[in-house]
Amino acid sequence: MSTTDPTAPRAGTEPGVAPPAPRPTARQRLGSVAWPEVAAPAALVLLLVGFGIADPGFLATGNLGAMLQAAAILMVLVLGQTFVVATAGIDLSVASTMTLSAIALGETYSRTSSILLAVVVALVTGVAVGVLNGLLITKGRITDFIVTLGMLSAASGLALIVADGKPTQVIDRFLLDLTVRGFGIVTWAVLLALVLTVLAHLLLFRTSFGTHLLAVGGSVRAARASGVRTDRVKIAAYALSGSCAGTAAVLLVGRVGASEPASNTSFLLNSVAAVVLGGVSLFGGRATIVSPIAGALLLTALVNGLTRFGLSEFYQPLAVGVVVIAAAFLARFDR
Amino acid sequence: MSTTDPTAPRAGTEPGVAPPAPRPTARQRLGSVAWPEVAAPAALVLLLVGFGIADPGFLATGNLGAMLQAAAILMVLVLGQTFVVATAGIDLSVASTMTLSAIALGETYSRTSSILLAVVVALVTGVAVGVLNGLLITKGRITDFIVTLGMLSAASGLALIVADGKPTQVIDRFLLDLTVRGFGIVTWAVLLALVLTVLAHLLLFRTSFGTHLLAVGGSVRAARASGVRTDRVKIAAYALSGSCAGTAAVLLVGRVGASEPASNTSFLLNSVAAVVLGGVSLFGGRATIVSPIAGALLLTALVNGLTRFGLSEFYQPLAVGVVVIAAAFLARFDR
Amino acid sequence: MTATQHETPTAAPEGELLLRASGLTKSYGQVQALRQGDLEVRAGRVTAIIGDNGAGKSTLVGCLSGMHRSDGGELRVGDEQVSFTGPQQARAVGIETVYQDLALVDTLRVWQNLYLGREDGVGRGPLRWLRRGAMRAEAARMVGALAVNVPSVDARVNGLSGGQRQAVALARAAGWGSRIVILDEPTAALGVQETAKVEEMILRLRSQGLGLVLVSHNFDQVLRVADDVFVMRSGRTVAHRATAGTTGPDLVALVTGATVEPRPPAPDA
Amino acid sequence: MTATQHETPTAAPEGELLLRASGLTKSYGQVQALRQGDLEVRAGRVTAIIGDNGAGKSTLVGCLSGMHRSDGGELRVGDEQVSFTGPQQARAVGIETVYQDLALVDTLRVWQNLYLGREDGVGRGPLRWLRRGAMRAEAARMVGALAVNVPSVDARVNGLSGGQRQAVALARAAGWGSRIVILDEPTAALGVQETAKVEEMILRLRSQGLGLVLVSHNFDQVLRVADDVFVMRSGRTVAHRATAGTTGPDLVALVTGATVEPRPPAPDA
Amino acid sequence: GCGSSSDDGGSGSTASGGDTKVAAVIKGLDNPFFQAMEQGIDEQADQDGVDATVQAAQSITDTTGQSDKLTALAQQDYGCFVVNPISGSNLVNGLARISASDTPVVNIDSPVDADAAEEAGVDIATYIGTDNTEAGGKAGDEMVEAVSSGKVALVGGISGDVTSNARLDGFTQAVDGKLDVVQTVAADWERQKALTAATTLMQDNPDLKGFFAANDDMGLGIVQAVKNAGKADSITVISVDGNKDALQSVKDGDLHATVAQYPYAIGQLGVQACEKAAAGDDLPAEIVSPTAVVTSGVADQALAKFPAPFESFDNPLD
Ligand SMILES: Nc1ncnc2c1ncn2[C@@H]1O[C@H](COP(=O)(O)OP(=O)(O)OP(=O)(O)O)[C@@H](O)[C@H]1O
Ligand SMILES: Nc1ncnc2c1ncn2[C@@H]1O[C@H](COP(=O)(O)OP(=O)(O)OP(=O)(O)O)[C@@H](O)[C@H]1O
Ligand SMILES: O[C@@H]1[C@H](O)[C@H](O)CO[C@H]1O
Ligand SMILES: [Mg+2]
Ligand SMILES: [Mg+2]
Repeated sequence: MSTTDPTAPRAGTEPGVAPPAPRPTARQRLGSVAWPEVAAPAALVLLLVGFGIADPGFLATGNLGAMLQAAAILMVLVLGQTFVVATAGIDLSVASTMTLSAIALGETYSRTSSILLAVVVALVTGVAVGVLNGLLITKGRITDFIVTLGMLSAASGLALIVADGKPTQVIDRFLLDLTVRGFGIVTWAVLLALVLTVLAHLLLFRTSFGTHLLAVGGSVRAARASGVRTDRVKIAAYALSGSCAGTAAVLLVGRVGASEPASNTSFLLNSVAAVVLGGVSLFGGRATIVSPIAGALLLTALVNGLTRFGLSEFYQPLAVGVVVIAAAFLARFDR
Repeated sequence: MSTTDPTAPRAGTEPGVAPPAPRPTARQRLGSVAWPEVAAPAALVLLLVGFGIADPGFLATGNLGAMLQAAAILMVLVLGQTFVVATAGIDLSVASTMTLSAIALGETYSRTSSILLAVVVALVTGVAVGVLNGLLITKGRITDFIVTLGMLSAASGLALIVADGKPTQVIDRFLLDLTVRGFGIVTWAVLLALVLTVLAHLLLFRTSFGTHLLAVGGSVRAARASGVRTDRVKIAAYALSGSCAGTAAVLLVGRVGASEPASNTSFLLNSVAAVVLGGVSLFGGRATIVSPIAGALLLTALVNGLTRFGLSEFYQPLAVGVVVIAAAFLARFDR
Repeated sequence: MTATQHETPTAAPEGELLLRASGLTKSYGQVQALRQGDLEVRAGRVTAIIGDNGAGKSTLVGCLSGMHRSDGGELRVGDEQVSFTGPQQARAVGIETVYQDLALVDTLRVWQNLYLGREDGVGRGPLRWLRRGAMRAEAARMVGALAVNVPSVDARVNGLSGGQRQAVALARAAGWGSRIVILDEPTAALGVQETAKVEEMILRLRSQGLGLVLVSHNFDQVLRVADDVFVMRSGRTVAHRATAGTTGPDLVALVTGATVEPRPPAPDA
Repeated sequence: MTATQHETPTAAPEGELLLRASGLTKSYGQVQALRQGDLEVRAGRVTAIIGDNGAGKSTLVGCLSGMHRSDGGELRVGDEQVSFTGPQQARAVGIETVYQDLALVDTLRVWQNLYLGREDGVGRGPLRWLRRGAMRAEAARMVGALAVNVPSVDARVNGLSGGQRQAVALARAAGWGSRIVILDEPTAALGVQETAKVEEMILRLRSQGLGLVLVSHNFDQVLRVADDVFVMRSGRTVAHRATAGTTGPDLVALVTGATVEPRPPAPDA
Repeated sequence: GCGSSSDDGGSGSTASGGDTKVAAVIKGLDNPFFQAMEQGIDEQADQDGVDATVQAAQSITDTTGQSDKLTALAQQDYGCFVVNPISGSNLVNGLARISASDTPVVNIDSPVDADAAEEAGVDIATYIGTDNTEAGGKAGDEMVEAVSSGKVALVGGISGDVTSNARLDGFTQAVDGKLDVVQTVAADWERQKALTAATTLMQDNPDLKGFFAANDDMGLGIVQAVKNAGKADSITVISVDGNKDALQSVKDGDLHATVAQYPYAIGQLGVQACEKAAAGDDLPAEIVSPTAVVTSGVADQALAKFPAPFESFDNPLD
């Protein structure tokens, strides 16, 4: 890398005083982009072009809007999952937490008719579940896998209990508008997902919290030795994931017009798949935000395209499985 | 540990010639049993006693038989999952593979009416999926998590395609008898699960393959340096998991009298939960067979007991989640 | 934080007592790793700790650096008695440590490692906005101040050689206005040239008035670099010597216990 | 396999050439780690490899032990030209290696580590039935033969000290009728007593007629223990010396390149 | 024109039914009920020479996935949509856009929630389906007739599923005061889970007289459990759907009865309604598709006619 930088000291000269570091050049930055992180965006572009040639309507603004709309919930969940995976953890409870938050929203709304309060309760519920996950993992010293697996079950059980097993209609202009109105094909929901994506990117790369998150994922010991409060950082990552689940719940209720205690397992698997397709190492320490989001869009566009082609629904899980493995093959880690 | 052994050299004496090693005494063996590995059996006993006191019918032979019967499929799947987790991998495709194998059985049976052939095809299907997983992981150098996640989707898609989405009745005396006849409460299916458990235990602890499996889980590098063919061992572990899925498929079809392209997600989550409850480290290298089996029985007995108590179905996922986390808390890893 | 602060460690008069540990104890579950940890660190001097594997050297170091919480004993830094609950607190009083395993985050860049845990940013708390340009420039200066050859502060640590990593860890420890720098076996895995360079750095820091602690199995190195040496055996500090007038065989005898030593360390030579 | 076989390594007449590597090359992607690896190993002699960090020592060792597949060059063991595709093959011709990181499986017991990859069992193939009693007894004898103090062959390796682990790795390498034992920095992390014990073991193996290869940064140790020394620089073997008559400063000069050396190694001193 | 479905030529309602393209979005895909529904749609479309595309959700809980599929199809030039929504409102957003472009929507099987539809401006041309509460009630009546008194247990689909709840409610109302409902469990529409649950319930209640299952798949699992327990003579099992396997089981005397809902007919009617709607014809607001209790006496007939209804009914669309 550095050898392309003319101002860097030549290897071998010694004892070389390191020069004042220049801002990295565009070429340097490009050179340091790792292939795993480009695989998902590249595959997404390939897919869009391929489907677009086969079926020009696929790229019509209307359909692009439909895809973005379909992707919004997954995008928000993927942001949270990315934070957790960056710390070398995993959140298997994202989808259940979303369900629980949706129920919290529905119950609050049906009792108070205040959509604002209902949204707040949904978000608080998500954060609370996330914090509980984080506490069990750090203070309880139980592996993330089993904590969030247990929470997957517990949260969906709680959702059933609170909802008494029944869906609640949430017919509210504000919520419905979220997923319908906006700026052309960019509905409010999509806009929210995009804004959160930008914020997540800035959080990860421009704040000290982001650096600490990556440090914890890279090496808990080293991070701790450097004065990072590793437990807090982990808890924060799960809390972020929980808040993303809460936000996704708001979009979900807006989209389906009701809060339902049914589990949304496919969101879990898709969120993990998108993160891994996005080249985020499951071993932690290396992450981007853009690539997992591209992974989420890839999965969504794939199903949209297959649906448009009228491919029997039976072939869709097969196609998704093959694409996930193929994309991971492109993005496979060096280690 | 060794300090309780009077024949071991005292620490500090040097240069001490190690004595001819005696067979470990019973006390030594007991002392070397790690707590994580005892947690699941202990929790199982507690649960049986607790439920038994509250509801004596719970421990009646009839109900014990029903529980064993209900647990048989999960037990077989758990054996495969244990092998994979012992190598520090994970098989997220077990349940889908079982579904695909069941469909393969049903289709073969409905075309040839040969139950023998159908069972063979089911087993071969399971092994084939396992080997494919193993090859993608080792030769394709893709993480196990993503390979088996993709396979989860692909195998269930394939099952749908092959079955054309429809269940097939498989009314065969032999298969039906598996889950009904046998020795009292121990039906043939249960007996098979128990025999496989014993075989798995012997395979893991009494053959060189078992040692190699644990070595690969402990350290791939060290195992390779010691001349272990690590890729082959990993592939074999996934193949074993696949063959367990195939065997479980036979029991499943026998149990419900039909092959169905249903997704069976709960078998996946339960198999992982049982393995982790059984104190098998997700980091690999340490495993037992008995404890994960106890974990599987624990999960089954829990649902049986809750159903008998007439606890609302809504409370069951919550109870399962809480028990999983609580048991993991008892069994939490030292590292 | 300004650039100048990093470059000028608070100089103390040579020989001033910076830290004194007495009777520190520490157990890991059943294992009593540290039974009686004594140490003195003085400004402008290199204090070595020697002892066989498992003697408790790294455990003692861990108690000083805040990584471990000692079970008992007394630790004074300057005039104050302290008790650390984490590495941040040790850092706050000017104690920096280069751990045996370096404790660098492989996946982060050099400048990120140098600033880890004390990022320079606008605002407060975990959400403060990183001043990346300033940090990169300053990081280059910190690394440069030790006259070591690190390719670029933008390189990820996992791309560096053993010697280069050691240099980054040292630059981090030295560059923060620290008063005491602890090094746990810094040259165990290094070649001749790299070792020489690290020893050079140690002496440079000493000349800046810092107190240095050096854990090492290499007695030649200890005699070459250190001013004082503390000897540990089975969790106890069993001897304290000035290196002047001490020979390699003396150290071997002390470490293996061939000579009986009065336990309370002799006053500063 | 019988117990006696393990204890009697195939003795070769002292000085007989056991292994010769010439011009080995090896790249990791872009990095050419080994450009010209030359080495000779003789029976009853200790051959040292020295060189700075990144000089290619471990890469050369990897090519000899079958861990790496060399890209080019020639490797002869005895009279045969060989080309290894894995560690099993190197073992099969009698080359055993103690890696820099020891390559022990922490979660397995001592006897399992000693037998890993060549378990003694009834039957054939991966399903052969372990003769655990026999292996445990024999393992105790293998460890005992090196006169090292390992608590019990039933202990898990993660419970052992650094020196004890080194002993297990050495016992494994020595106990298999091997002709050549390669040790990559075996004492880097060890204390004085442990180091002395490892050196003792090396000399004992030498006296049994084995050929030993010792990679070390400790030149005193090299001069103390080795008979021959090969010097590596930037992936090349740049010198070959007998230790007799060579001094520490000579080695430093060779390693740092202060002296220019004729490249093709001089014939055996 | 952003956001409207007319972007790539979805020019909505063409006049003649003949060249109308019909898109159908139905529920789960791993259930024979929907297989029969799909078959009905395809065969009716073939017969009438219209072009029909059927898409289904990935599972019976995949509310958003189903909605995504509808939205994807809404971007293409279909002249009419047939929908069988997973929940009352999950398709409302997509349907709102379709209604906005004046493309007719026919609702089959599970109803779109009326309030949600009105709020979003969704215009449903007609609803074709069965009353699930009534279907449960018919099962309840049959159960009372078969066992007259004693304990029965109920096995529902996924906890909280509307269809399941309606059937269980209907059953409970019908047997109220006559039979003793000891317990209700959820078996997620799965055969294996129903079998396990039924086994446990029989252990706990040795004097159980009957099981009602919310669909045939679960009913067949329970039949298996009853046979395993050797209680085929003393326990009566009734379920809902009228799938082929279930009819066969009734014929064999294993399953006591199934309340056939004729998904095939529902699918056919959906396509017919679509053609009429696209042609601008008026449609009744609601078309009740036939249901029938199939017991062993009529199982042969029902099997012979499968998937079509075995009793003739008045098709208001013919
Ligand atoms: N995390 C731990 N858990 C349990 N025991 C430990 C732990 N860390 C160290 N020990 C034990 O404490 C004792 C002292 O260890 P320590 O690491 O302080 O020794 P050391 O003098 O640094 O040795 P070395 O020269 O090998 O680095 C040893 O017996 C060691 O096995
Ligand atoms: N797996 C690898 N991938 C890429 N480069 C490697 C790898 N292993 C070693 N290298 C590089 O190859 C070169 C030689 O490394 P090697 O480990 O052989 O050196 P060494 O002489 O053993 O050094 P040391 O004394 O530090 O152990 C170094 O530049 C190193 O960075
Ligand atoms: O109506 C259908 C069928 O009865 C099916 O068996 C399950 O889902 C319901 O909605
Ligand atoms: Mg140490
Ligand atoms: Mg090396």
